Amino acid sequence: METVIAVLSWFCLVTGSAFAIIGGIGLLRLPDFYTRMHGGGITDTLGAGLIMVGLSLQAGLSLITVKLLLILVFSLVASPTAGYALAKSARTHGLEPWKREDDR
Amino acid sequence: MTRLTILRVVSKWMVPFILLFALYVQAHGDLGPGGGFQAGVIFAAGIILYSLVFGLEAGRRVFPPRVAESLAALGILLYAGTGWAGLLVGGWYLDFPALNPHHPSHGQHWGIFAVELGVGLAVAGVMTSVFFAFAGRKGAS
Amino acid sequence: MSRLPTLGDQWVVIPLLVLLVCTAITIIRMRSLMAAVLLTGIYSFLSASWMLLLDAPDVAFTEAAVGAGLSTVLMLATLALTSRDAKPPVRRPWGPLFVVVVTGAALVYGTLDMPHYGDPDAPAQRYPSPSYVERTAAETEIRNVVTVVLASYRGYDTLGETTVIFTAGIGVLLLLRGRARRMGTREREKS
Amino acid sequence: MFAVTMVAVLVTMGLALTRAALGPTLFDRILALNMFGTKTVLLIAVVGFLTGRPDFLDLALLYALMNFIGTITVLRFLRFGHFTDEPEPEEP
Repeated sequence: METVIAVLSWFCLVTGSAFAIIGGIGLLRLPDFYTRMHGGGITDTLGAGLIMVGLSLQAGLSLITVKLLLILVFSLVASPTAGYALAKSARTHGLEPWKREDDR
Repeated sequence: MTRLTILRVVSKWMVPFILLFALYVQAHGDLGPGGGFQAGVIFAAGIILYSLVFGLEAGRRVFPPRVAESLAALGILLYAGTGWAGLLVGGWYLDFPALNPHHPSHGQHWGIFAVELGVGLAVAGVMTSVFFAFAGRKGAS
Repeated sequence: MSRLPTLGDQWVVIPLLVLLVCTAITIIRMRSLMAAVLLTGIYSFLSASWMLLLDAPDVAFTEAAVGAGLSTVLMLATLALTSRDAKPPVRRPWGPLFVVVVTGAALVYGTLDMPHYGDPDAPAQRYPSPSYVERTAAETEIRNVVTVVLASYRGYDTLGETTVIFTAGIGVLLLLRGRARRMGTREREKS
Repeated sequence: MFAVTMVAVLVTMGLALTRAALGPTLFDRILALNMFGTKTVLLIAVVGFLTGRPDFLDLALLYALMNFIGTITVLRFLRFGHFTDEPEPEEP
């Protein structure tokens, strides 16, 4: 049982880290603001979520797990909300999405 | 006041938790990191979030500037008054162990709690009233 | 708690400090004040994590609450009253740069004599810290030594600090309100 | 294993910082700031877990909170240019 949990948590940590880096690369390399939001979204939800789950699996049932899950729930609510507000206000500011015809 | 509905709903849910977290930091200062100053700042941040999302007028209704300023003064008075309490029971100024002669460590605890509460009230009051004073103004442009 | 810091968990500090320096240079080169405020937020996050790694969670707590949250709000509120862009410097500031570099070099030279990080024989570790730790354990039931030192052993100091915050707040309020009222009367006189 | 996670988080922080420095629009910078904040929360969580001090997790929670508030503040400021209660500008 312990091995299973250890392997599972390592898997979560490694995939979470991979998602974080992939999101970071996306944030840097994608062509315009709206596409870059995908990168940010990946790190904020999948990356952070998997790392938090991995950590709480390691911690077992304790105060640490409760706090970790609290942070996880909070960031799962807050990040998409901030992203939504960001995209919406960029749109109302007149920032046009990138199209294939634009060369960048 | 913002028109973004999702933001309004999420903030409505989040502000109570931020204020609760401020109280947790206030009360938990003797066990973990944090204390009056941090709690006051977090409380003010909660009020600021509320006023940013629902409008400055709504924020002023929830936490009137007059109340904020009174809280700031009350906090200082609470701090200084705790010091006077030490004098009244025959110790020095800010002498917390003297507050409970039979159990000095309890006196120490009460004193620290009161003092931290005073700091928290003062900081929360000052920060919110400074925010309201700044935010209520508009540049010349 | 009683673990001595080792190189093993201190390596994180180095990339953090590198990022911190990069952020500072970027802020200096930024002409848009809005972007500078945003980068100040990043700077604050970085320095708070650095303080945390140096085992000062109370300071990191304050930095996170004030630097990342409130000061962004207040700086933006100030930005609303001024222009959005910094004016380009009139002339190259070689003189001030020279002074800053010399002062920095002198300070770095001064740190060479300082005890190493985590050195148990450092003067700060010998006196008065151990007495505070021992007294906290003996005289109170409170576990956070920082709270006890701030609120009890150095209670006068904290009373002064709180009064300073209060006074500064009153000063800001008087300045802002007083000016608004004066401008209000002037407008009324005009009309 | 934790070292891998920490390195990944630090690398992502560096990437986000680069994006914040490059811009080009303010929205890119805000996005980078938001992401940077989340990465700080992760870094604190991992460090706090490593050192076995759950106190650090309070800090991580505070960072998440302040990150959200900061982002909302900046957005609101961008929309209006000030914090007073004026009617919102019309949608273009």
